[in-house]
Amino acid sequence: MSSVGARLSPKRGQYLRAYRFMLLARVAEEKLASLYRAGLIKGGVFLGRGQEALSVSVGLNLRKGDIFAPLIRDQAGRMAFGDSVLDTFRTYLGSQLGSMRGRDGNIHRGRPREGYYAMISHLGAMIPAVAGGLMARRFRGETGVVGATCLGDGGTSTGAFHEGLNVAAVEKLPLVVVVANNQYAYSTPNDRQFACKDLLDKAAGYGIAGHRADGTDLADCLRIVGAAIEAARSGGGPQFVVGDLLRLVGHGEHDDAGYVDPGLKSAHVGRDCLKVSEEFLIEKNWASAEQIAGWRTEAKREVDTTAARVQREASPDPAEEDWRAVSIPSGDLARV
Amino acid sequence: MSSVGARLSPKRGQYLRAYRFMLLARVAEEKLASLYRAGLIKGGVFLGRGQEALSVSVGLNLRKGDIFAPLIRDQAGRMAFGDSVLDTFRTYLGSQLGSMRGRDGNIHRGRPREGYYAMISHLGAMIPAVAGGLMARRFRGETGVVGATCLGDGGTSTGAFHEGLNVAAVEKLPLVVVVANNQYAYSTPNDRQFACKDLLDKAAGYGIAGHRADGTDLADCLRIVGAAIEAARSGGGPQFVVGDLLRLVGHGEHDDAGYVDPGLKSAHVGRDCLKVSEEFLIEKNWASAEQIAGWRTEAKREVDTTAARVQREASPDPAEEDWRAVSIPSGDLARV
Amino acid sequence: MITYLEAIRSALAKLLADDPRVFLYGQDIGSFGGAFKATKNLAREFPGRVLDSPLSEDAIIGVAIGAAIEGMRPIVEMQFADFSVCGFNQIVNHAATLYYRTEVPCPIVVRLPSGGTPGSGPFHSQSMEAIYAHYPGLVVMTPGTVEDVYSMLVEAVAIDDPVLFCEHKFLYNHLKAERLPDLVAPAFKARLARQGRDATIVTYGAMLHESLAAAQELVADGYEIEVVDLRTVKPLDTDTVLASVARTGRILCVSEAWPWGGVAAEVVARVTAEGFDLLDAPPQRLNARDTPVPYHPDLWAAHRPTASAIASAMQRLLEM
Amino acid sequence: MITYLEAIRSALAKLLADDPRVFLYGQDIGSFGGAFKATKNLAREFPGRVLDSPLSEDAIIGVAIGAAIEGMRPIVEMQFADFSVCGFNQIVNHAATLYYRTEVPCPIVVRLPSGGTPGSGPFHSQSMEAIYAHYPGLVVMTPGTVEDVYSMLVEAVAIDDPVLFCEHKFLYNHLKAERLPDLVAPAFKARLARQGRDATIVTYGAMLHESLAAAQELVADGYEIEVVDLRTVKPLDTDTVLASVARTGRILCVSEAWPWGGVAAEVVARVTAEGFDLLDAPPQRLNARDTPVPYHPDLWAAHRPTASAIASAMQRLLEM
Ligand SMILES: Cc1ncc(C[n+]2csc(CCOP(=O)(O)OP(=O)(O)O)c2C)c(N)n1
Ligand SMILES: Cc1ncc(C[n+]2csc(CCOP(=O)(O)OP(=O)(O)O)c2C)c(N)n1
Ligand SMILES: [Mg+2]
Ligand SMILES: [Mg+2]
Repeated sequence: MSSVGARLSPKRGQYLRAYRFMLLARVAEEKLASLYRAGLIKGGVFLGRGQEALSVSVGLNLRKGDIFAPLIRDQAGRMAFGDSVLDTFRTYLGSQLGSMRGRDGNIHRGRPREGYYAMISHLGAMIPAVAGGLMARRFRGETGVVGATCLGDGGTSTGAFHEGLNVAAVEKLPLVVVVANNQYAYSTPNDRQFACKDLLDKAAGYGIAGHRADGTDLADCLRIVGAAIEAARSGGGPQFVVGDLLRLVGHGEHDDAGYVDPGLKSAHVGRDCLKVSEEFLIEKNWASAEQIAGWRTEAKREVDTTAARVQREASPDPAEEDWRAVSIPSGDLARV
Repeated sequence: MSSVGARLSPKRGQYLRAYRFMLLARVAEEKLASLYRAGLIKGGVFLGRGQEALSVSVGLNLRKGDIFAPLIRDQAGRMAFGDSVLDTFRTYLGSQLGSMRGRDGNIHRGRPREGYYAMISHLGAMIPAVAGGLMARRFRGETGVVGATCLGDGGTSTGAFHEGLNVAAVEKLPLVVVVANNQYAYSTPNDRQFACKDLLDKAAGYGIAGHRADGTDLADCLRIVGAAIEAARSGGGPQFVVGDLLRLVGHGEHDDAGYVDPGLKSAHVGRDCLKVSEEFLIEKNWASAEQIAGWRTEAKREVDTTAARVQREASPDPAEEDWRAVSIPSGDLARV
Repeated sequence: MITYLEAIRSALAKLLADDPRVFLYGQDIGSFGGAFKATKNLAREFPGRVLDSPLSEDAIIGVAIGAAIEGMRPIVEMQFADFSVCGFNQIVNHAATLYYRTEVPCPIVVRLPSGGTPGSGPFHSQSMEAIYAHYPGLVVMTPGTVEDVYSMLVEAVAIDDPVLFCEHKFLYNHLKAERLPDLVAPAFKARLARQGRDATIVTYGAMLHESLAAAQELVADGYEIEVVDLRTVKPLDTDTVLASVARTGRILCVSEAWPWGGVAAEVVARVTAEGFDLLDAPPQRLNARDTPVPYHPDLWAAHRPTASAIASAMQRLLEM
Repeated sequence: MITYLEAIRSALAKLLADDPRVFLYGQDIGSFGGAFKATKNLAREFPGRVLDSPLSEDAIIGVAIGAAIEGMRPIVEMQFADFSVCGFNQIVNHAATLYYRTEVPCPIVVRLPSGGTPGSGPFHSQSMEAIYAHYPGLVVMTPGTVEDVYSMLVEAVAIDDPVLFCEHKFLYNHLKAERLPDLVAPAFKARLARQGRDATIVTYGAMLHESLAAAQELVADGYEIEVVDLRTVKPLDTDTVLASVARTGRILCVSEAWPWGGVAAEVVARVTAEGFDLLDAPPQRLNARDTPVPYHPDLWAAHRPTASAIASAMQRLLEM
């Protein structure tokens, strides 16, 4: 399928923008990994290495005013939707100045007011929430809005996925659910996760459209995800996209992923989408190896300065916390 | 499809046994309804009128040693699996002597030790439980065992349904899930419940076999459900059966079902499976109108005497209750 | 006369009429009007704003959360409180944490038809207020009067935080009032339901009426029992409780929920920590039995606190 | 030296070896050995009895319940306690009610990797013991020592009722013991972890160690603080707590769970109802703050009770 993607040549500008976000995400994640190894990030670091092409295609095809609920491995898509290197590092490092102010961290970040929902850990849970956001837009008469959310192969086994997708289908909402089938849920391979021949077989069960993308091929991802988002935007109801790829890193940085089948690594699905896109750029003469190297240096500079800057920022001060989980003015509650 | 069912003629003996259970269930439920109207049954009464053919086909095709987790509208299937008129009335009337001893009631009854699981209200919840029961049998090396459970169209929207069916598919368990699509979930019509063209479209999403039965035609139900159970028994993995029919009564006896589309009542799906089977018996000369009338009188006599007997039985005495939800000997817990 | 149930419907109608951000979502609440008819006619009166949902509690709550993020004021109905456990994750992990995590509030109201009625059994009788109150970020209201169920539901929608609205099924049609209130106490203040002198009963919901009946019974023995209606169990108005205990020196907490970690436990723990010196006798609790709610009406009546059970518990407390 | 985590693995190995009815089911517990390696090597040592599940908590618990009905002794692992809410309905409505409703017990063990660790945040840090303890029909164990986590897990499988086994992640690798116990106290008895005279701290889990450290701190001020380790919070061994309060007259309950209706509330409510006259000062509670568990290690450290926070709470209690 990637060949197809390659044949119908993608738009140069979009492809280049997408590549730059992929590169920035890759470089940022490499930095996060090193900070984790250095013990500077507590908890965990969860990377999207190898999944940038699919992820960026979601963020890039969405517009301002759309809703995006990214998941664990969407650094590239988040950035394409407007998230910054700065807030990424602030959130991972728990900075008071980050969008989560140290109260939540790593991938659990967002700015809901800007349509950028902050995931909770419980997989599948964001699907009905995005559906609800889209229902709100419809109540307000807004049209042409799309809501997209990402999930992994394991996430498709949750009740939340099923209920959320079904509700969206019944309401015919412009929801796009993109499943990154990276072959494993943590250590669990597809054959212990589901028994359908193909995850796309699930679409018919909800009465929604299904699309397959080659997750290792940026051109194909841009085209397929773009088409799905366009279909949702133009009233086609929920769209279900499955991208096949391989997680080229551990589940988290604590995990050496020793369980990954070597056969998959050497297979088409195991290709590094970043490398593939670089070869494509060069083959197309859209960029030279030197330019690409320059972009990487640029990205590295931005990431390193940002990381350094955030490490100098003050941690949240417990004494300054109001320790209140409700927004009700304290006055209204003698004691909670 | 019913015509097909009628063409391949069913086995006379099985058909007659099935009919007698349907009749007994129908008569028993009519009595339950009158006791409810008389204020003798508190809470609610939930009937399977119009669903007897599909339900009985499940109970009748199961064997001793199989597992059955019936649901709301399975009086006929319960009786075919071994439940009695006596325990039905004892449970509805909360008799101390019933299987639930007045602690639970109406359709929430069973004898788990005998493979007859007692449903909890939360729809979909019995599916993974039956799957677990089947895993236990497999651990013990028992083969040729089948587990069956019933559900409604609304129940397919629950996360429990999705997770349970998926787990059973991954484990390739001999589970048969029979969905009685009676067109409504309480008052909610199919088109507010799901958007797939056909509930059978869900089977492929789990990688399991799907079967359709005409829920108004006993012959078709016996054949299709029988084939599904046989397929599971012989190692075919989970089987998904959808029977189309109409609930010919309110959701509960409190409900006049005014919301039911008259068009459906007059359509094929709105046929009363009991009447249809009686016509079939007569057409086949397997029974005369007189015999059938006689069977009904017999059934009525059994039901009335049983109801009278149970009404004379003592209610549970609160003073006799130990009020303990755990089985740990009280001695072991100074105070719980 | 207006019933507790009609008061809920009136509040919903008023909310839909006054606030375009409000919509209702839940099973069978549209043209059917809901399992208890709390939304009767509302789908017709407010076209497109009273929506039937699939049989999917997790999605129902999730949808409400997303809509709230976008500025709506969703009111969702669980057909029975007992089924809210199927949407539990969305309530306690998504709605309850949103404001703390993102500064974006989550103004949803989850209506929970709660509590026992004869013959309802283990899965249609539960009182879940203690479960939800344990979680930070949630407001849990337990109105026990017609006036309160109306005014507190209106206030619940005004509040920016997720509100679990525990309306008691036993009161739906039994409880009647002359008319709807115009002036009402704020939802977070407990109310002195009966003045007394010898001891205080702290309670809420359907138990308010059992407690008032018990207090009345005890008049014959010459006792004047004060009754405090908590109205909202989280936040919990400890001050009003302490003020009553300061007058009476004795406290019995009555709740229909299960004992372990219930409302009564929380009230006793607060009163002893903050009002120890006010106490002339050990504070007592009376809850439902620690078993599932039984089906048979006789077992059910013995499972929950009743006026006479409350009266005898109070007798014992008064003799301490 | 054996760690708390290794003790869990040893108990699981012993159970698999001794009892053919035992099997393990959960996410990534097979060849991978589990997110925390509690089942490391067990899939190899016990082929076909340590099964990876799909990402489906509701189904995982449901499967365990069905297997238990058929006579097995399933032990399921939730990857984190926080995710057990996705199987909540099966736990509280199916497993917990089965014995009461049908007389058929439901001997499942649900392992809940519980409690906070630095940087784990709102969804990988929760302490859910109070939530499960509120429900009738469940046993809730909260082992705080290497010996207990081993012997109580073995006992949990022997018990015919559903057991929520709250193992504390903070102790997994920090806590070490010389060897596994042979003789152990029954799971339902609280333990006097430290003898004292001036006041009692009642606690469990990771807070046991913070409390012991606090008690040690207070020695400098000449105080002898008694520490009671509840070990199991439901059933709750009130007698042992009362016996200690009888000696000291003062009680502080310390829990990492949220305050409202938590273990501390239940303990205080019992002690005041049953041991009022033993008290020389108002019983106090110290819990985590009533907000989600924050991500940043500094916020986390201020959110949960620590040795120094416990020591100062005790100082205040001692001065009352
Ligand atoms: C409901 C729930 N259960 C368990 C977890 C723990 N968990 C976090 S990520 C993960 C694996 C997810 O696999 P997949 O959905 O394929 O996404 P991937 O990590 O492969 O991108 C698990 C089990 C969770 N987050 N939510
Ligand atoms: C999880 C859950 N939510 C809500 C209910 C309340 N309820 C009981 S039956 C019912 C309708 C069920 O419809 P369907 O599954 O089609 O079965 P039918 O009643 O039509 O046989 C509902 C909503 C429930 N039992 N479980
Ligand atoms: Mg995956
Ligand atoms: Mg139906």
